[in-house]
Amino acid sequence: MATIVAEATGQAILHEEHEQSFLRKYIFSTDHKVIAIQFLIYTLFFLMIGGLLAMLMRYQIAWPARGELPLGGIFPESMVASGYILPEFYNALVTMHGSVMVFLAIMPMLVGVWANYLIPLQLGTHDMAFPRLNMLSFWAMVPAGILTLASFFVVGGAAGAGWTLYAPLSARPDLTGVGLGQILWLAALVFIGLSSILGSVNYITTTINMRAPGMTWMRMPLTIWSLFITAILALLAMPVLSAAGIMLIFDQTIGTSFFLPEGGGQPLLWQHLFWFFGHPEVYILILPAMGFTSEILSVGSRKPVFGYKAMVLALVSIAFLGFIVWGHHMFQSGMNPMLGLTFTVSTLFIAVPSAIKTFNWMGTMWRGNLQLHSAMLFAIGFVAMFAIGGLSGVFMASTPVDIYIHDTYFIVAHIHYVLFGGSLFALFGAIYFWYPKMFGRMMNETMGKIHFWLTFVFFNLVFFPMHGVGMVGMMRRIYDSTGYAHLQGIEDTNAIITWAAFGLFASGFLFAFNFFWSLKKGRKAEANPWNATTLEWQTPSPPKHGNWEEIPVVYHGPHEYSHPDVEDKDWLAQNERPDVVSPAAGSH
Amino acid sequence: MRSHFWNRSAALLAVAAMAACGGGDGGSSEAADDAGEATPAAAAVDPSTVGTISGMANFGGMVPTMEAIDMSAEAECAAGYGADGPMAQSVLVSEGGLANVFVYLSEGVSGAPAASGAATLDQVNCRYTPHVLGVQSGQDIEISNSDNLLHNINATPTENRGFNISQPRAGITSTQRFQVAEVMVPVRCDVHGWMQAYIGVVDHPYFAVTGADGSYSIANVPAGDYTLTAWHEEFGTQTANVTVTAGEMAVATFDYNAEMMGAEVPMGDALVLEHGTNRIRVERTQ
Amino acid sequence: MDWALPPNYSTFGVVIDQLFWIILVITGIAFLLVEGGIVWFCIKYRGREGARAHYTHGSNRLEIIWTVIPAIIIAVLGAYSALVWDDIKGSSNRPADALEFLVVGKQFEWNITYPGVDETLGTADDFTVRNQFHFPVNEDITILLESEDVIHSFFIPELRVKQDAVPGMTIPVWFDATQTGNFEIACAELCGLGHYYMMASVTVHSAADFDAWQASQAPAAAQ
Amino acid sequence: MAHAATAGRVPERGLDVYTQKVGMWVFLCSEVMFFAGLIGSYVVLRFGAADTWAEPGDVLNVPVTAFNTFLLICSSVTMVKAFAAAQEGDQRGIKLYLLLTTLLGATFLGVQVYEYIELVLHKSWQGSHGFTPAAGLYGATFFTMTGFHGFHVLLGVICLAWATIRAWRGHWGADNTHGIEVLGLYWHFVDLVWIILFTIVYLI
Amino acid sequence: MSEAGGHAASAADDHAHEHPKYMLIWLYLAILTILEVLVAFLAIPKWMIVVSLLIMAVWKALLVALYYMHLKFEPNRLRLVALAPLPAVAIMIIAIMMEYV
Repeated sequence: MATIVAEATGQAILHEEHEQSFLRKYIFSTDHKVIAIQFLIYTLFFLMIGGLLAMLMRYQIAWPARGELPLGGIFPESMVASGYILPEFYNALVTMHGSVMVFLAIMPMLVGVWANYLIPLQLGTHDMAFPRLNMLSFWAMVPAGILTLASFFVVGGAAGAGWTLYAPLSARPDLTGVGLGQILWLAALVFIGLSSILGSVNYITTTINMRAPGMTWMRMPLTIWSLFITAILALLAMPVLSAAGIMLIFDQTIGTSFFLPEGGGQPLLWQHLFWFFGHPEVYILILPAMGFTSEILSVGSRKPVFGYKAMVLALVSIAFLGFIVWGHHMFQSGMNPMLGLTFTVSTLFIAVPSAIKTFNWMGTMWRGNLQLHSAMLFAIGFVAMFAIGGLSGVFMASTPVDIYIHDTYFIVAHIHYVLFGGSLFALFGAIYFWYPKMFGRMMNETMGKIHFWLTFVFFNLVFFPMHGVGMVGMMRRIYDSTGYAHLQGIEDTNAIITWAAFGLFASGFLFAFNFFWSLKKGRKAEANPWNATTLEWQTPSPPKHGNWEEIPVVYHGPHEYSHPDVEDKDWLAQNERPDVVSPAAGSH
Repeated sequence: MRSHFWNRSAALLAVAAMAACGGGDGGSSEAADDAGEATPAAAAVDPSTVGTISGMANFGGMVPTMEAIDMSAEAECAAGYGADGPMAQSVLVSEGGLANVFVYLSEGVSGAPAASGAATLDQVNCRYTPHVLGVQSGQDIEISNSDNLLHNINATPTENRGFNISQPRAGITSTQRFQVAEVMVPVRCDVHGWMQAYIGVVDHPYFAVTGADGSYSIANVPAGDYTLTAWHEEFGTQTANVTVTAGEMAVATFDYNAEMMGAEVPMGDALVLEHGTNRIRVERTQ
Repeated sequence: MDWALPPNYSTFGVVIDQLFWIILVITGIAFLLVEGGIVWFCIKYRGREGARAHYTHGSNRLEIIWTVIPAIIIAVLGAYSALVWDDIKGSSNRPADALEFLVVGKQFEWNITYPGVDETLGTADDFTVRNQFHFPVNEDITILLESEDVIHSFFIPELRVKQDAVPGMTIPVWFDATQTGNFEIACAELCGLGHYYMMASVTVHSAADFDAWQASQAPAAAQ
Repeated sequence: MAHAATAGRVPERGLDVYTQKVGMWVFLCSEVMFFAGLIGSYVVLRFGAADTWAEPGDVLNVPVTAFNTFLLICSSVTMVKAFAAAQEGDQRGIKLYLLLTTLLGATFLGVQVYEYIELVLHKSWQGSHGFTPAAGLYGATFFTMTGFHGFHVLLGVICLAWATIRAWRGHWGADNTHGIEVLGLYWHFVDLVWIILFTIVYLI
Repeated sequence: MSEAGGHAASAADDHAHEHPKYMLIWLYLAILTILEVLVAFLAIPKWMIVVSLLIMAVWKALLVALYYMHLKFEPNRLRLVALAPLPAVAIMIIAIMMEYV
């Protein structure tokens, strides 16, 4: 019965296409593909904003005594005075760089863009389970973005208590001079939570109940697996952040004292709630990237994913472990040391599934026929950079070492290797890879390769030295390190990092140029430019409203490349009928 | 203790309202315009209708000894003081006169010229100069830093909107304003626990702060009967009635002695100086 | 451009540094293995006309190998880390007769209260000094860490000591310096606009020098 | 294995229930976590400062709230009755029970508003006049938890009112019960949360 | 993968079961509520009150979930979804409470 409804909806959707107004088609659209593109534009914009904040920050770190901020005059006196970035503005930069990147750029780009775009297409359904909720999940992000941008221009400036919003600093305006800015950011966070929960409900329901016939759990592309697991994490973690955020807003505004010790509240409670959300959030930010990488590596290597089941198991166990390791962010926080012991062990064990995944990616490349196009380069870059990020994580998982490196630049290096070298590399890869499906044109390969190499080199120049700076002992979120005796001698490193960061930011514009230039001038893409097997490539580029004339039937696993029984080509689409190709090919 | 909930809500609304009305008024660009408008009003004083109030804050008896301030961690500041080193400034007596008494007309003023010019608050050798400052509501306060190190300026009024800004290097300035009369607004630097200043905000220009010798003078006061209030950070407030006659000088004197130490001092948030540590602890009141 | 841990001056620092280098070696090997493998594969298996990839869905034996080996390494590392951690922070290992100091963080100062000549806190001869931490070498030191306003983090890089100071809590931290020297306390947790400026000097004295310094502070304490 | 699928294009086996119901259950999972965050904080804060809590009945009005709890339980039974009526195509039953549920929900809200007003205006707590969210952790947790529950009831009442209007238009019937069932799931969940809240906030 | 077949039949039909005894459950809930209020004011040790109240609360919650929310009559797969967040809830509360151990 449900099927009939689905089919009927599909027909209705196909019909609707011709009758929609511009507003319904492009602005308040319920088509998952349009919503994904809206998310893409939105997140690319905030990626740029986040990068810009980082550039200002890097200028200050490299030349704390120089002042003379280029274009410093355009900032109000409360941000930049006499060419000097003021410490309160620096704190706002630190805070909002982290917040914007995590909540408004990377997370919605991973989930909002790709879960929306890929889940119905790769599962073979007409649209999401709840298209109108889907639309709402985008439009809930809009006020979040507006509130965030507005918070810079209110009295007292934007939030300055770090993206982790540790109370009481975030709860008492008299201690920071930031009042409204903090509240606006928390309100934005509540909207983001709403968007994320609505999205997750959709992704989970669609994945569970609307897979095309034959699309069994073990035939789902790893992208879908990772997005599905991610949605579960978001579903269970985001509401806790919303609850905590609302309590923090109450502390700020109506005189409660949940996190204020002078009223009996507990600052550590905030940290527990935040990191109970925060650690799953870390996996929300990396799991989809792992999925894209698996997908692109498999297509680019012309090989099935090595150890598909192990990959799925690793995903599931990472997600599960993700809920029992949050305390490792709090080893030095005054938390009961006994809890520290438990969290050390659970944290270290996350290294195991991560190692499994890395080795399986290498296994996928092994004896492959590597097509080193831009998307593939970024996917390989992801594996290489994620390995570094994962390995540096072992240092901080070991509690005694964490005593020293906690809250130093070592942590900053680690998080950026995972979030930039990891998530963002995979995201660039995903954009190069699925761009032809989204817009019907290929992105320019030459520019793509230049973009990759610039990004790769500058990225490592920026973040690898940070390990060293962290070893020396440079604390995070330090406005001026030159006053400390133990930090003498790292000024040159900091200057190099900053120059490289400028380069990294600039190379982002090459990508942006390629992105928009290719919309008009890119080579026309056929339906399946990469000779890929998953369902989204078996429909026109870009797919019509409703995706399919008729729901496809799935006969094979997701990554059947170079199958020995298929001779005329090296791939076997998931919906190719086995009797048409070869009887043996359908066995897996 | 937590019942300031409604106050804070009101403050929040006020902040929100200010923000809604174009907020962000920390910028100095508007300051010049305000000063320009204010000047004609100040110039319009007719000498034939105004008089002067002047007098002394006298201190009798044993002068309490001021504690030494440990500035050793800020060599640059400590170098600015003589052999005795820096001392606390809460009671400064010179030849029987008590400095830093804020004297202002608290009753009887009807109508006043708008604020003109800017008051200045400088930070020199890890101290506020002046220690006690009077301003008119709405008047620009130009805060500047003469030390080449970090100071933050944390004003914690109860009626006005507070601010907490920093000036990491010498030469950085910031212009702030208080819109509502409030005696006194405490100002502190969180980096240097001993740094404390007080800003008296009144609705008119008839106020003064006693100088090192304890004398003060308020000029251009329209003829009439007034109540004069004197505020001191350790000795609380005293009042006196004065009658100002055009073209003449009225005299009002305030007497202080060591026994008055610890009197109730009207203030926004009560500041408790922990003796021996040079630390100021803010007690959130109401 | 000297990327190294600062010289170590404390007993705990020895094990922490040792653990750091052990992990660096292990992860270094893994790093070379992975990155080397990736580069090698990229060169060896780069796409050629007419080439065809090897069709495989994986190998259970390999999966088990690269699950078990990291798991064993991790388990050993975890057990060792847990032991060291308990040694350093476990409340049962707090030295009984340590010299105690009270350290209170506030925006943006460290105020250190000394126990005075009677070596106990909470007595009349206690005295408080701003931003100066003096203590004797080769003696168990316990600080009681508090905060007045927001969360700060007490960090002395050379002693490998770091602990957040949380308002509303008193957190004991103990260490033992092995050499005399001059260092700094840094604040490692964002605590507001003066965070970067929240530093205090640390002086590790010989026992005699410490007594002398304490005596020189006594007049101030008498007030 | 490619058999059954080809003919009817039946999606892969999911949870064996219709999509809207899956969606509501998934959404309720996130609601569980939201209230777990609030209740968890409450438990922890109360353990940390047990002496700042009043004995049950000292500040909060237990009889009135017990009556309110009873109202919510009644609204749950009318809700399932509405669903049962829909399954049987009993139009009169659908209208009657949906209307009753809406009214009971609205009454619950009314009583809660009355309770809040009484607390804020007429109770004194720890020396200060009025029991407000600023009245210590007790007041803060009380108003936050019951407030958010009340907010959920409000949303439920709005949806119920809308469903009732549709009932009068003959929207529901034996062939159209999903909406009522899904709304019912939400409504029972709100009831369930209240059962927990009533116990831990008012009685313990 | 063999799950693909034969699931059309398993699509739960709304009429698959008789209506549970809704009024009986309602009576249960009402009585338990009254009992709860009575127990709360009994002159017995606090811990006994707390334990018995919690048991009754969970009992009531289960009644609502099983009968009114039909979990008793739903397929196991759906019950799994309903139970999914509970481990997370337990872990969160237990771990935070360990601060007091």
